[in-house]
Amino acid sequence: MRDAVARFVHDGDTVVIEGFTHLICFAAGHEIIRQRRRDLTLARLTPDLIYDQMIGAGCARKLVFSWAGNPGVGSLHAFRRAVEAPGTAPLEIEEYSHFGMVARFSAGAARLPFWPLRDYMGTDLPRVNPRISSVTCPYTGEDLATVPALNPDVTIVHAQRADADGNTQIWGLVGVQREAAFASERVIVVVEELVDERLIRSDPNRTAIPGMIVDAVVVEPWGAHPSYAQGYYDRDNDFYVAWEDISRSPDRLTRYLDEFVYGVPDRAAYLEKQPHVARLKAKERWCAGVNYGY
Amino acid sequence: MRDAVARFVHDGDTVVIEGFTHLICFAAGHEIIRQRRRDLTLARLTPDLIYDQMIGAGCARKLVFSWAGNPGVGSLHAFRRAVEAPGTAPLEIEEYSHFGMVARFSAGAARLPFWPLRDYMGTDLPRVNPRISSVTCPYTGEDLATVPALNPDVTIVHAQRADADGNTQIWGLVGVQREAAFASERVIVVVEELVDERLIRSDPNRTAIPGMIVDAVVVEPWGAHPSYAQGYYDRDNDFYVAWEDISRSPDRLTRYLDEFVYGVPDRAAYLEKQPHVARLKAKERWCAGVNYGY
Amino acid sequence: MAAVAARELQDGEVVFVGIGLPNLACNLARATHAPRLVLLYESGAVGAVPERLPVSIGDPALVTGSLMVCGMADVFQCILQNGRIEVGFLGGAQVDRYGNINTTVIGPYARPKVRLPGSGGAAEIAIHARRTLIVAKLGPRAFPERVDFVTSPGLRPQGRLRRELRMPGAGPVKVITDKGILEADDATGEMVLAALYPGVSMSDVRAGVGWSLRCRPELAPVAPPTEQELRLLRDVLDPKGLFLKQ
Amino acid sequence: MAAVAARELQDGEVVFVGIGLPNLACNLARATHAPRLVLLYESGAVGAVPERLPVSIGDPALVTGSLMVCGMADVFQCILQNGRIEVGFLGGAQVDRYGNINTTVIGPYARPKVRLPGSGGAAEIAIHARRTLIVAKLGPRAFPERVDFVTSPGLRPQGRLRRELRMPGAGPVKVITDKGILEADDATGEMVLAALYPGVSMSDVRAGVGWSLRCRPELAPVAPPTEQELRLLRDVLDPKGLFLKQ
Repeated sequence: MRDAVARFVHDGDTVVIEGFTHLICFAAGHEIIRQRRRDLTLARLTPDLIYDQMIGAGCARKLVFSWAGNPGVGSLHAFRRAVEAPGTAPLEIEEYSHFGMVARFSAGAARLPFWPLRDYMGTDLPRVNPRISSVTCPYTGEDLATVPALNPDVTIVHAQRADADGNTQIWGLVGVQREAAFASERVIVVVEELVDERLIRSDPNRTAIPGMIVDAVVVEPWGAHPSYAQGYYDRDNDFYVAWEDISRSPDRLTRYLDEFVYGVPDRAAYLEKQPHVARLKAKERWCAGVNYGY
Repeated sequence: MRDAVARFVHDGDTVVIEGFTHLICFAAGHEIIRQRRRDLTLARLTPDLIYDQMIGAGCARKLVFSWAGNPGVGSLHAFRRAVEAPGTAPLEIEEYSHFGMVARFSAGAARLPFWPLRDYMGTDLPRVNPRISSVTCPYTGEDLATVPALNPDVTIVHAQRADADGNTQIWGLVGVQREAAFASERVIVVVEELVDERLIRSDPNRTAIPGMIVDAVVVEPWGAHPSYAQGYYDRDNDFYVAWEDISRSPDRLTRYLDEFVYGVPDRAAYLEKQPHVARLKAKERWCAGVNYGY
Repeated sequence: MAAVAARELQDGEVVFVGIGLPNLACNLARATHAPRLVLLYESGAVGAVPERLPVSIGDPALVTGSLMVCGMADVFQCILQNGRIEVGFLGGAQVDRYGNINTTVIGPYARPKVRLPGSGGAAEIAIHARRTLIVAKLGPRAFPERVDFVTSPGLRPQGRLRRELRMPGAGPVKVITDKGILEADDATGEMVLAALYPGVSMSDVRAGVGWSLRCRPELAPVAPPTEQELRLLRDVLDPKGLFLKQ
Repeated sequence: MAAVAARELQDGEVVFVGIGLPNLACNLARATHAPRLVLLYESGAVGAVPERLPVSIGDPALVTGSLMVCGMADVFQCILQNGRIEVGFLGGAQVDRYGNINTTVIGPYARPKVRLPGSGGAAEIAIHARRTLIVAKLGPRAFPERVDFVTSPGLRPQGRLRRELRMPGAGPVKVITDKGILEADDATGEMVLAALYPGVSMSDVRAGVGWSLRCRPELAPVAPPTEQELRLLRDVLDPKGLFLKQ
């Protein structure tokens, strides 16, 4: 992870760590904080705790998003402080709805400059975000909303498994990980398990991201904690609840980062400090395979 | 199948039987021929033998397509006759490239009136198909090609398995079946196996088409023959080769239809007449399952 | 509120579910009169049958045993924009006279007093779902005459008809509150009081609404939650009271 | 032709493969100098390792054991239009002086003498692949000065530079024929003779080209197929001679 971040994540980059609740790569976010990257444009549908931590750590210049809350709990207070009292640590924001962000990644993945969608009529969002525009259909003459493509410098995708070439398989919620990866100039895949190419090849319909677009594969078990990995471990909801309190106070946030991010060299050390996460290990609910013969 | 076609396929409809080489529902095509549907607009990337048969049987008024050949073998002669010597049985054509057809289904599935793509520069296709148009990007000012949405009246999708509500799972080549189904007003799913809802629910990432968009589920083992179903049976290449000769002669084509389509009441009878297809039964190449636990 | 919201759902409908009370309402409806309700979450889980109370719309319990998991591009393009969602649930910090919802910001956008999470999928649900149900507790701050920011458009966005703005869905047909039910007036698009919960007076409701609330000529009675509904909610669906306390 | 085409492929490249000779060439390259060549078929199979000679680009043998199977929307949007294809193979009934290809129609479009299959994915491969290789047998009808219909644009489509038309790929850099290799002239975009197979004379080639073919000042030698290449092609890759006979 250290090498992948050192090599592929630079100051000033547009960085995407995607994953909708599921498979959010906290391990990568922490490494970016540890390497003290600055002036990043952070883009994600739901900034979640990981971007709140990165904002709190001073990595971010700008946030591109569609829903900035602590899912099921409350607020992201580092984000709120930066927006509500911008004197201390100004944070530029660029705001869409989920559909708009999904469309931005879809356009990026297809290398089109824009994406059309039926959205935003009657909302105030285009008023505060001039990048939401419109286009006239050449067939019907009707106006459709548009959003511009989002092509990140680097996208980090957490997944259950990949082979050494980065052929990556994901199940459970898939969010916009595939679109974000295809839209990106560089892609880092972080996996729970590195597997033999033969396992990937035994079920090719399960592959979400082909190795041809992947620049680095990092093996980091439990790398999504306190987010989760279907089939591997559950979400650490207690930590999401605790974040409400930690993030409310800049001091407590700093102490958290000192202890769990700056204070550890890597993910293994982070996990050693909290053996109780073992309780989150997933139960077994295996599906059957299918026949690829002919 | 008889009821599903009687109820959901009408004279004059735009009909899509999709499947790229894989899972082409010949059973549905034959039933449409048997019920003597007329004036159909047939749309598909690759008309393949099934539309050649439907053209030969007089079902089609128009063909919308992107590659009209006998894959790996040669020509579709009923199609060629209708286009090269249109006096006898005129067939209107509307022609795209594969990307254009895929984009038309994508627009249809998203219920957008058009889809933008970087294509057709320097080709003669827009000259002969005025529906290929262009749009100006509101951000970059560049012109992009567009194709109009394709929203069929009815789409027929063959699949390995579905539950009684039409929740449908496909593996192997998936083509544009999902987009065509979502684009359609009505959807008929034809499956090799009807399975318990619990099997579908055991591996939800494998589901390609949700029951909420499906109007009828038909169980028709070997319903794709001479096309194939991964994990069930191989393509009957001998028949594809034989079609070159059958379709060359209107008489031979008529005799084929008389014997294998009009001459049988249903798919079971069609299969009884050719017991040798049993040789195509798939070998076993099962993949392992994955864990959906948490 | 959960029991009242559940009764609004018809068997077999496709519902875009939010977390919290909407989720409770949908699962209560599934357990009672609407066993074939299809629950769809913006995270991509379709036909979810959560074995525990999901704490977020991305909970793994929504995946295990669901009918389909698809990407979010499919959720928004092929399902929502495609017109397949019959009911959408929305809530918000502010709901106004015309059912506009604000989940973005209290105060000016550039200098917010309180920065809220933003739209998520709410803007497009409000536009595309065939009808939406708003669930919110009454209060003069929560129900101002005009919201500070229109995140999710209601019945007269920017003073115009939804049809003129080419919005496919009918918009918020009802607001289910903790004291009664508001309904959209067909002619004006204004939210008017349509039903009171047992033991609630009209002035209780008016005290929680920041505009001069009109009433239907006859208020419909609302039956209190049944024994079965209460048992399911308290013992089965939310035994820890995570969302019922709201 | 298959052996010569195989030598054009570099290890690790991503190749958009067509059926027939291109497929043979790619699998020959994989079996010899380019084991990490990634074969991609428009049907959606990525990293295919067919255990038998596929008879179509939708053959099940391309799926079993492949690295990924994706939908065709992904193939064309996220892979081809995304700029990920390094080499595309094209063939056609007619190839002209500037590498334009016709697979649509001989004669006028509305009244065809011969109706050919049409583009399939060829138009977009010709536009997007970083470079394309054309494989075709020489003959005056197959190599006219101008094709009857431009299905897949070459180096001077409609008399303009590819760059002016905003075409991302370099277009057809080589035409591999049964007698020699034509290459695109950098300055004019015209196909010129660059190499002759052993035992073939310049006039043999000129007889199979419908325009006055120019030559490079020095023709490169083409080594005949090696024993290993022939053995692989005849015994392993196409033992029934399905495509080699062409």
